[in-house]
Amino acid sequence: MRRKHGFWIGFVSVFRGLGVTLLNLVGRRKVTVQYPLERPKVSPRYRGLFYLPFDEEAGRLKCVGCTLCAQACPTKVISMKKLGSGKHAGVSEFTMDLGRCMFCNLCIEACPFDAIHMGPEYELASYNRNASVFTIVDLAPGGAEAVRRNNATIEAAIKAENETGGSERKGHIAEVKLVVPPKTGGQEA
Amino acid sequence: MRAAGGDGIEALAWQAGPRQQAESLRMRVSARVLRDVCRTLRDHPDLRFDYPGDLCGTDLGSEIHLWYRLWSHEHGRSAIIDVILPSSDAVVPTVSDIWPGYDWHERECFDMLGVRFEGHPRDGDPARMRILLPEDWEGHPFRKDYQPVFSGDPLHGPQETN
Amino acid sequence: MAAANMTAGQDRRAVAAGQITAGVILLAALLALASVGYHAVERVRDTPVVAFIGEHPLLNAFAKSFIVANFVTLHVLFLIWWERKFAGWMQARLGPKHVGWNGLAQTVADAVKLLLKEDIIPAKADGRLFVIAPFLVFMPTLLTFMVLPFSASWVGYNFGLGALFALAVSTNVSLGILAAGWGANNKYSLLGGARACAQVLAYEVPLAITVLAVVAVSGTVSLVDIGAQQSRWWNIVAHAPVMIPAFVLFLICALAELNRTPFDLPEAESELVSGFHTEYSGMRFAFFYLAEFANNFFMAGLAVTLFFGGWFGPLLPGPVWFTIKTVGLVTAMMWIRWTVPRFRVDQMMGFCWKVLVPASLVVFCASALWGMWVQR
Amino acid sequence: MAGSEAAQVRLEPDGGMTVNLGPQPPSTHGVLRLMVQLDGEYVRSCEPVIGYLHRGLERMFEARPYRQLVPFTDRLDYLASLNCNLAMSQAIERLGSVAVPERAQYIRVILCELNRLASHLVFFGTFAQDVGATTAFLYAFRERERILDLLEAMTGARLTYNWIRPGGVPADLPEGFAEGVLSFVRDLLKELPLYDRLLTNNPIFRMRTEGVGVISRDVAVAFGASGPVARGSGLSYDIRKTEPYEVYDRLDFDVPVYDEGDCMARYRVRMDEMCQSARILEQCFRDLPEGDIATKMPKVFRPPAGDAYSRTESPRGELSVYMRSDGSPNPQRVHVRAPSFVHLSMLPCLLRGVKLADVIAILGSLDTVLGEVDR
Repeated sequence: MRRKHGFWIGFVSVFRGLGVTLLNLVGRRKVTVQYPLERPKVSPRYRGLFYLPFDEEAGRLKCVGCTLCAQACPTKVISMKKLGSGKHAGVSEFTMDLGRCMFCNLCIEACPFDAIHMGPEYELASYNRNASVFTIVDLAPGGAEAVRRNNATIEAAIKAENETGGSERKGHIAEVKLVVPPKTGGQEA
Repeated sequence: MRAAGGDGIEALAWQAGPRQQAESLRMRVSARVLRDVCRTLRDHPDLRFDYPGDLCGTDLGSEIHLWYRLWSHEHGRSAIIDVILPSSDAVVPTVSDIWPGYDWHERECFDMLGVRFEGHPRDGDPARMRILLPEDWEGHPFRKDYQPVFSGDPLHGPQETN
Repeated sequence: MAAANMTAGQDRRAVAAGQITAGVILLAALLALASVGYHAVERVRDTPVVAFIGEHPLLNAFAKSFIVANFVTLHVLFLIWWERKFAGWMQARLGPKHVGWNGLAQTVADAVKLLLKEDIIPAKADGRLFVIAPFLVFMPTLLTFMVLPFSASWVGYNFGLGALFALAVSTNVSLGILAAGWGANNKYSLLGGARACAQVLAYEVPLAITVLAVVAVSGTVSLVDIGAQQSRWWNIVAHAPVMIPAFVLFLICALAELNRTPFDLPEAESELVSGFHTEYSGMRFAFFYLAEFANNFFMAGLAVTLFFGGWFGPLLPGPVWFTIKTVGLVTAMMWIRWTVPRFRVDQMMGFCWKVLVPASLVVFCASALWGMWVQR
Repeated sequence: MAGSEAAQVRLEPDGGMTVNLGPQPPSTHGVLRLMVQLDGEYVRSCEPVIGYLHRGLERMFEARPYRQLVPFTDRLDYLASLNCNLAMSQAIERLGSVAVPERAQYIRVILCELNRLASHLVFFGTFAQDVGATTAFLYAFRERERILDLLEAMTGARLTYNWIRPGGVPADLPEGFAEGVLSFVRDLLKELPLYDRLLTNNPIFRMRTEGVGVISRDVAVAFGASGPVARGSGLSYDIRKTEPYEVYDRLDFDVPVYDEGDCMARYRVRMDEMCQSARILEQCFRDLPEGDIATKMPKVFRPPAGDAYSRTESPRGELSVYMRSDGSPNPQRVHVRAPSFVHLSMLPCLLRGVKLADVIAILGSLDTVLGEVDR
């Protein structure tokens, strides 16, 4: 059973408590990070804003538009337009509606080509919901220029293949919209 | 045990739990004898399932499956009761007076599946029986045939806030 | 990562050391300035204009009120900053940092913000009471400062019954709080107001008895005289056997009078949102805040006068010493505030009537005997 | 004087007053609303109103394949989301009879115990805040910040980790993690006595918590209380001991039990549990075997029809997941038994006749998280 505390023990323990706060007042490092001025260093595994790695050697984004990430996504964040097919498949559009994203890492684990990553960028708040929709231009590290190079490389490769290869693989610049997030929520159904 | 439920007990078996867990008693009873069975389960010295673990209702289409799980602190084993009800007339006697802990579980079950718990302190007053949903909610959303009414797209609703 | 942290830590330590040095230099400069200012003021006192003001009853009253009102308002700006900074350091934080040197002007910015805010009066509130309540709280506070002796001559009104006057006036704060709690027509406010009223009235009893204990030892009710008696030894040293318990009781009652933790029940944040000033915003809220801190300073000042030798101290002039001691005592109250939890309402009342009142009576009797013995 | 021109606070005929605590007060730990009938400072009756955070998670589970369920569990008990991840993953594993590699089990235990520490630290801070001590809150959060940093290094997230998956864990421990955790544990064990000095022994804190909100052993059993609430009522019930999962049966730790059943007992159970969690962590790093960290799960996971039940000891109590499969890629029904839900249901009977200030203290001592209450 619990001991009933006496007056003096209680009296003294108040001062012991005061000692703890005094210790923290003078003896401890302050831990505040002055956020907008100082920036916290995030860990290498940090799950921040997505990016689509660019393959400098091949001159294109690594993404081949296989939609595995879109299928793995629990909240249907990802939609994309495939560009080309077979060996030279890529994406011309890749849109993520981060307003719904849970940053759960499932899309990244689903990707067999290591073509989608999460970076250290963590300031993702915006003043309206449209601003949380990130297109391929926002997600590719080089922006519009990278997307242009990506599209040019893939189109050139397909063209070259069409010229050399057989007739059965012709005309593969058709753009297919593969995954479209359902218009109404997708939360219930 | 059989004596308490009579012919209301449709199946009764000891099951080994997953891994090294203690064995559990699993039974299927009809709603008619549920209260008697529960009382026996709680009071019988060899059973003493005194801890209300969980209650989960599942809509199987034409039937609603209620799943009670109990635990005995004294013997360190659990019991599972399955009750099958017809969807159209889902009424089951309450056990919230046997284990007060089932009060809110039953309310939740009513809220989500529309199962009536006869004898529950709030039985017959749907507005007060509702627990998670607003009092004026219509329908029971965990029924498979429930059609959600969208008042607007929650994520793509009003866009401009500034 | 660890290495980065360490260098960051060293940087930070260097910065902190710099800040502390700067703070000490600034404080020294401030004290020097205050001393110089004191002597300047003392000299100005003798000029014919000031002498004329001093002799004219109306002008005299007006000038003194002006000085006191300004002092109360301005020192609170500093106290609030100090409280926030102190609490921050105690809680492993930095406290205000951005407006001015180490956030020194933060309170000014806040005050400006509060004054510019819309004056909201809830539709269902009792308009007149709601409007007047902050001033009802603030007025007694101002009045009490009139008798607070910053030195033998620096006192608004050298009143023979100073100690009693201060106690009598400061109790009226509860009237304003009750008006605020009732007038806002909010259940939290009502509860807060009721608690505040009960608490202030109850703790007034042991507080007054403890002050009487000092009076019994000193043999005078005038605050100036009580202060003047301590030119050699502070009361708490000279009459240690009775004055130390008296001071502890006084401190506890003062905390309760000031509605500060552990007695912050009237505005208990976790229970009553913010108690009697839940509905207040803008300027009126600022007045509550002002009154709270001004009261804090007054109570500490009273304690300094009663127990800690008033304005006496080496080197520096009297008013400066008085201010230093008072701020130190205010800091001690802040220290308590940020350490201990809050009482429950019945425990708070029980503590007052069952512990403090008997204890203060005992201390009072002991002081009376001690006083007789000392005088003999 | 007053009341002539304005309607004053409405009182009931007998002088009672209904106060709506919530859903956004500073102290109900989330969007809980308490309709409290007051008689002066005394509580006549109290009715908790929940559902403000109801997202229909259980229904959302039914519309998703098994592999996509775990991220949603982060949103159940958001102070200990790894423990929720674990409960869900275990249910899926039991449904499909998936074995988990031993190393993964150890890592899971490490993650769960770290999260338990973080959760209990939040409890310590908020409970202190509830009874009016402000500073303890920041000390607790300072320590918790280090756990979050560690978990961020491990999982990449700071609150919604989603790092325990059906089959194992998605990635191994990062470099320096073990040293980081062990040094943190050492520091925490040094810090805990200071907490005791600051708060536990404080006479005001003891007055506020001792004998307040007493739950007798019988009541705790009848309501199905679990976790620290049950253990504070003298019920030695810890699922890590009674039905050990993962590798808890191989670890040596005690279950702190206090008989008083009041707020102080629940508080002490949690404080003692922090020491036990520290012990568990040390043992885990000592015994951590080499090996795989996950069993490969099929792309489309179709468990056989049937049901499975996984019980885990979350920081709040018995968190268990009932899962029913009809053989399709999506579960037929997922039900989460949230300890906070059960504990909240005790509130009306606990709060009768206490004082208003005790309402907050009792609620704080139950340590409910509305994310899992409302689901």
